[in-house]
Amino acid sequence: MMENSNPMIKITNVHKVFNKKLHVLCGIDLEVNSGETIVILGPSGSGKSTLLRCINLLEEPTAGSIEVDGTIIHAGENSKQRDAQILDIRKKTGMCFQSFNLFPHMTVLENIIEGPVTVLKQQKNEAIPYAEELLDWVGLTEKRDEHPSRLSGGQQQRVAIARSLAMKPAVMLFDEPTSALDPELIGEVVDVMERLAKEGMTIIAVTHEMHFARDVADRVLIMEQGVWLEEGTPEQIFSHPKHQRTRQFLTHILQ
Amino acid sequence: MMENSNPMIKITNVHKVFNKKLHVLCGIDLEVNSGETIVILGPSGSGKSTLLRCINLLEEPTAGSIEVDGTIIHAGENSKQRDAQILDIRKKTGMCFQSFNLFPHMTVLENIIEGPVTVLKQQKNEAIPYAEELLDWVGLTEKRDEHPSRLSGGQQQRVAIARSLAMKPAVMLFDEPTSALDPELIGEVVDVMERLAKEGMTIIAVTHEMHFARDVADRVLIMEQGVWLEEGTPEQIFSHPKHQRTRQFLTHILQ
Amino acid sequence: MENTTTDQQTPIILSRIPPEAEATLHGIEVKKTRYRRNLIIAFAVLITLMVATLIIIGLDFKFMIKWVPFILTGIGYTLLVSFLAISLACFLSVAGALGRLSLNPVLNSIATSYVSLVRGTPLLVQVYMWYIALPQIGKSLEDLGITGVQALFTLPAIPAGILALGVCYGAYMTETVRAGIQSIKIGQIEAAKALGMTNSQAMRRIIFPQAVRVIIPPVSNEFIAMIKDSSLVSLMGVWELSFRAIKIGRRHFQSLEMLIMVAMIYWVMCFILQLVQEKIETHMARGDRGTS
Amino acid sequence: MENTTTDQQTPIILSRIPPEAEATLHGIEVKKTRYRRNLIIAFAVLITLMVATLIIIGLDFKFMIKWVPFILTGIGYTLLVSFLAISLACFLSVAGALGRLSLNPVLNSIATSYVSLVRGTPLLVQVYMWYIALPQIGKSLEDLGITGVQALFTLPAIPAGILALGVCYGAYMTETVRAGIQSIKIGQIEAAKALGMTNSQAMRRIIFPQAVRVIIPPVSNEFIAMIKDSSLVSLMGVWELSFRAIKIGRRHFQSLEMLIMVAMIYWVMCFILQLVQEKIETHMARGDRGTS
Amino acid sequence: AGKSVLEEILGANTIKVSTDANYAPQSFLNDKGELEGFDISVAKEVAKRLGVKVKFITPDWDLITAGKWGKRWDVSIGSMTPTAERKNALLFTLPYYSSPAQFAIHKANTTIKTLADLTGKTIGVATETTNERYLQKNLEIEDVKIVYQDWKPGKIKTYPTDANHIEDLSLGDGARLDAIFTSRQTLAEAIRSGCGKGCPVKMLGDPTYYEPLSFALDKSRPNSQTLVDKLNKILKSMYDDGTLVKLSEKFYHTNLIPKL
Ligand SMILES: Nc1ncnc2c1ncn2[C@@H]1O[C@H](COP(=O)(O)OP(=O)(O)OP(=O)(O)O)[C@@H](O)[C@H]1O
Ligand SMILES: Nc1ncnc2c1ncn2[C@@H]1O[C@H](COP(=O)(O)OP(=O)(O)OP(=O)(O)O)[C@@H](O)[C@H]1O
Ligand SMILES: [Mg+2]
Ligand SMILES: [Mg+2]
Repeated sequence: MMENSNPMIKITNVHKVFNKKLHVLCGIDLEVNSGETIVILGPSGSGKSTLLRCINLLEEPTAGSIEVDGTIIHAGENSKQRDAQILDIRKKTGMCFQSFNLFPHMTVLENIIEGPVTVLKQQKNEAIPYAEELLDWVGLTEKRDEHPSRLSGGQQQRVAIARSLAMKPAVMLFDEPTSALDPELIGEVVDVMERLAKEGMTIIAVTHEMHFARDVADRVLIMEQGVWLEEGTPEQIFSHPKHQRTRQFLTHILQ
Repeated sequence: MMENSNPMIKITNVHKVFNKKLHVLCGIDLEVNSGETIVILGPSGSGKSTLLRCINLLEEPTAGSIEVDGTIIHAGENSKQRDAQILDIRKKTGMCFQSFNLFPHMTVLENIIEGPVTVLKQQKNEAIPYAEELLDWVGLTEKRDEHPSRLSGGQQQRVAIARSLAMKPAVMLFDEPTSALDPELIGEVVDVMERLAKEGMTIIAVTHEMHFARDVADRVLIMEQGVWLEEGTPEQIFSHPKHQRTRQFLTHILQ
Repeated sequence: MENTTTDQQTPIILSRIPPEAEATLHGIEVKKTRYRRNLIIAFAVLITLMVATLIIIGLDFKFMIKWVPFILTGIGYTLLVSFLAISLACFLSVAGALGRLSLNPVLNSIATSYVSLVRGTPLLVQVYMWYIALPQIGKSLEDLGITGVQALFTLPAIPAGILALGVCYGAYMTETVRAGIQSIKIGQIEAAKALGMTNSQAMRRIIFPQAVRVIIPPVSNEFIAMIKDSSLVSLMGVWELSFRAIKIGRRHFQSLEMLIMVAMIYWVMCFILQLVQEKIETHMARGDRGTS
Repeated sequence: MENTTTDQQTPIILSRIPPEAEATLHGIEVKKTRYRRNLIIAFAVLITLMVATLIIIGLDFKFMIKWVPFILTGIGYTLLVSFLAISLACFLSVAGALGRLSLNPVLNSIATSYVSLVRGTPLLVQVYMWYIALPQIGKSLEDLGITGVQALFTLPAIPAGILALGVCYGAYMTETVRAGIQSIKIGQIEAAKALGMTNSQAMRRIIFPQAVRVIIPPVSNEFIAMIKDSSLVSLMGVWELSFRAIKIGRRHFQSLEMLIMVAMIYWVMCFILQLVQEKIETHMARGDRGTS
Repeated sequence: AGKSVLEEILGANTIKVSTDANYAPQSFLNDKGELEGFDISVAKEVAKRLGVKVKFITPDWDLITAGKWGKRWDVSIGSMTPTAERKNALLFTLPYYSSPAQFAIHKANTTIKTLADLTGKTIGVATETTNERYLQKNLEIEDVKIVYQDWKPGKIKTYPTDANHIEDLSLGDGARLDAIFTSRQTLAEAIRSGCGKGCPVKMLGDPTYYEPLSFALDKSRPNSQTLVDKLNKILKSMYDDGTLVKLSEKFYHTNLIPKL
């Protein structure tokens, strides 16, 4: 596997302990290069979401360091610029949640320009053209002035992606973006993710969508009990898994 | 297809109109023989849940009649025994919901004996042995005294099935029993459903679990916009669908 | 059954509602109308009974009607005090809720003490504190050499009443606002943070606008309650509704009549406010569904 | 990174927490302890300030202390009235909520009128109605030939107070209970119905036991509020806390001292009740997670 | 049903007397927390002469003024002035004493020396008392000639009860009030033992009028007249044997009992 002197994301020996006892991440390392698409698989409770949330510091890692696009945060450090650094990393990372989490009191367009206007201090009329471009890109131009509650789950997730992209992030994180969706709506969201990957976005996705993992991902990692069980190209993982447990897990998932 | 003089369930020309306008079921007919396993497929919003809910009269049909195991209810009729008849049909039909709907304030065992004790007026100590048998059958003997919130989704759904079975129903209805479950937990629920079918229960299931539809069902029906689009054996439906729309829909579902 | 609809090529078009179904739908409509009619009859009977009771008690209606205009003159004070007090309470409750949720020990303890003290003592006592105790504090400060404080602290009755009511309701509403803020799903806060918002940006832009919808119904309940509690300023001699009613009642030894009258006035006010409240709530609910 | 853990054969065993992590965890602990300490300091400063204020006002503490035992004697009445009234209110609120949710027009309109009337009129007026108006109704009935009614309807002060408070709080709590019942997810009712339960079985066995958990916190808030409102029975000459404090205050023209004292007594009572309430709530929350 | 109130009292062997225990020295809680005062003693004496026990009921003044007492209490012995309006609802006995109405100012005040100096000042008074009606030049008491003052106060501030305005004046001269107007014996009690070490107020000028005070009965309760007659007879005997004067001296330190 590629060693890179300047990866987009560099996670070093990250531990996460909840409530003083629950050891969820046990020394995770991960490097992701610019433009790479990573898929993380693993049984429920293995710590996939926790890892994603550590990357944009929604959870503070208990030990280790996180580096995103040159900004580095060490666990347990108490420097003055730390808060600013955290915000900086968050601006550079877009995140899509399983439950979309659109802002229900705003229209679709307002959701998308919220980040640029409030966080990046852009003027509304500066922010709107790009927001419209993104809406067009996710295919929801005609929903511009609807409230999220009037959209289907798939449409909501696409708006959520556009909302993240409006911040022009360096990295996109997806945490099971399709698992709250009806089977027929999954396709439209995976499609958007695929186009995003093709356009060169750096992506880390936790998803059980086999099509995405097999055909779009550059690398697949399997997590179990807070450690990497196995990693490799989709070909390696799905066709020649090294581990007995990987094989077990995959048969589970692929029915 | 088999014509039977005395089917377990006989639905005749059922219509359901919501809010005076929304015509969700448009003249549905269905006969199910004792011991038959039926799977209903169809796009979101086509009326599958509404049909199941009409069968045990959680929704009152607007027109048509429902007959379950000899008890018949005609829409719009206002007879004196109607309420008793409705309760009668409900006692004869077990229903499993997508969201389990276990009673959170009761233990697993209390959930299961609730129906026999409250509805069938059995003594607690009469009801407990059978409840324990059922718990054993769904493989959850050791969870007997837990509260539902301590169980995984799959375990909850299995308890819900046991709860329905405790009423010794003639028919079991399943409304997407696995769609709220993590992929790894689906198997354990489908397994229970399969054993139930094997043991001769009459089953109507709305489910996207292809394995169940293909290998367990006796018949598969496709619903669209409140009417049957197509029906047949799994073999017919999955391998030689007659309708263009059926084919479209199935490719969607099977990725 | 196999051929029921499979030959139908366009099942997308909604089939027309069949006659049997029409009959059932009509039956439902008839039942609804009958229910509404019965409800109205029941209400009418109840109101008649109530009026009959008032007559049976032997109330002096002539006396009551004679004094209506005099008492209604006090409604201005009642509304003025209630309105200003609820405004103050809104302000204090937001500050209080932020304090209660704050990680700063000073703000947190101030907010907590405020809520505990005010909620734990009768409003009556608080009215006295603002009216009688505050000037005494002013006097003591003056004795310590700070001139002009006593005059400042010797509040007239109406400002003292507004402060007393506002501060008291602010404490109760603090808990409402806090609950409203906490009712916003954690996912919303995480989404805001993931965009890079600071805590205060997330509070202002995302949490608070959503919490307001949760808060408005209980707050309008509080306002309705305050209309009635504002009668406490009569203790300080403000000639509002209750004061006038009690005064006339005392003079003629017909307090019961006057109190029933003033109760009816309050009831009508509350009733109107409740209608307004329902309007606001349905309006907001509509916004929720996004049809703007 | 590729070989970090793939050679680890038993990832199921929780690895030990590494030293760096220990340090971070320790740091979090230290912060928490420091925060708690600061909070205690802040509270201590606040309490000192409050006491200082009371001293500055020039309160006559000797006078206050002298009368403490006499006033505390009234606590029995306060608790008796509050406790019986809240019991009545609980009963009425359950009946009221069922009425409000009922499809029977008579029950529904009675419950609706009850809530509207009682919530729309001041508690004070209701006290008058029970104390003064009810005997009048008795008298009128007696005039109509039903003997013995007047004596029956001429309630002593304490029963009248309990009725007034219980009926009033019952109306407010009706809405709480109704909200609690409506908060139970529709799925629960459907599951109960699917088992073949009648509406009343579903209500008794499934909905109500769950609603109770939602209802208990607001109801205990109401109880705390009632402790304070029970002072209204002093109007009818029940020698409870406020009655004693007010009379002594007036007699010596030192109302402020007496009011502050009685406020402190109420506050302590409320504080204790709040602690009890929190205990109950955490206890219930534990049950929720199923660790019984 | 035809029993007179007097017969009912004798039958029950108890007379129920309402009194508002808010007014020292008429009716108040003493240092033992028991009811005491001029009204209380008079009531006890009346009961003794009726040959029945006395039961005191201590409702708030506003409940007493609600009228419609029914059988809650038989008579109010609470220093009530028989004004014209009250006579519509109540029956009054003969007066049992008379009370002087008195202005007072803050102790520290040196500028107000006569009643006329109160021109334009803020005066505190309890609502719906004869004192308030007097200031409004709207007081009517049968058999009493009222002479109004020829100066005008600036602002009349009404309070729920007397104790409120006395406490308010005690805050300081001119803080909220310049003067107050109430009964002389209430003022005397405040100056003697109020506000910890005596309220800082002083009386101003002479009493402006004397008001008679009577027992009151509910007019709407049938067959009350015999009780009124009986009470009048008892009052006369208490006048005659000096009991009232003795009680007046005990509680008011002066004789407020008029010649019949
Ligand atoms: N805030 C928290 N406090 C305590 N424990 C937590 C917290 N968040 C997660 N956990 C625990 O950490 C473990 C890992 O959770 P995580 O959500 O990362 O798993 P996951 O791999 O994403 O699983 P899933 O596929 O179910 O989403 C679980 O045991 C979970 O209960
Ligand atoms: N109680 C109701 N009131 C009004 N409309 C309803 C109600 N229940 C269902 N509907 C409407 O009826 C239509 C069919 O709903 P139904 O739940 O039966 O579909 P479904 O086939 O089960 O879909 P899904 O796969 O999403 O569960 C939908 O348009 C839905 O909005
Ligand atoms: Mg997860
Ligand atoms: Mg459905």
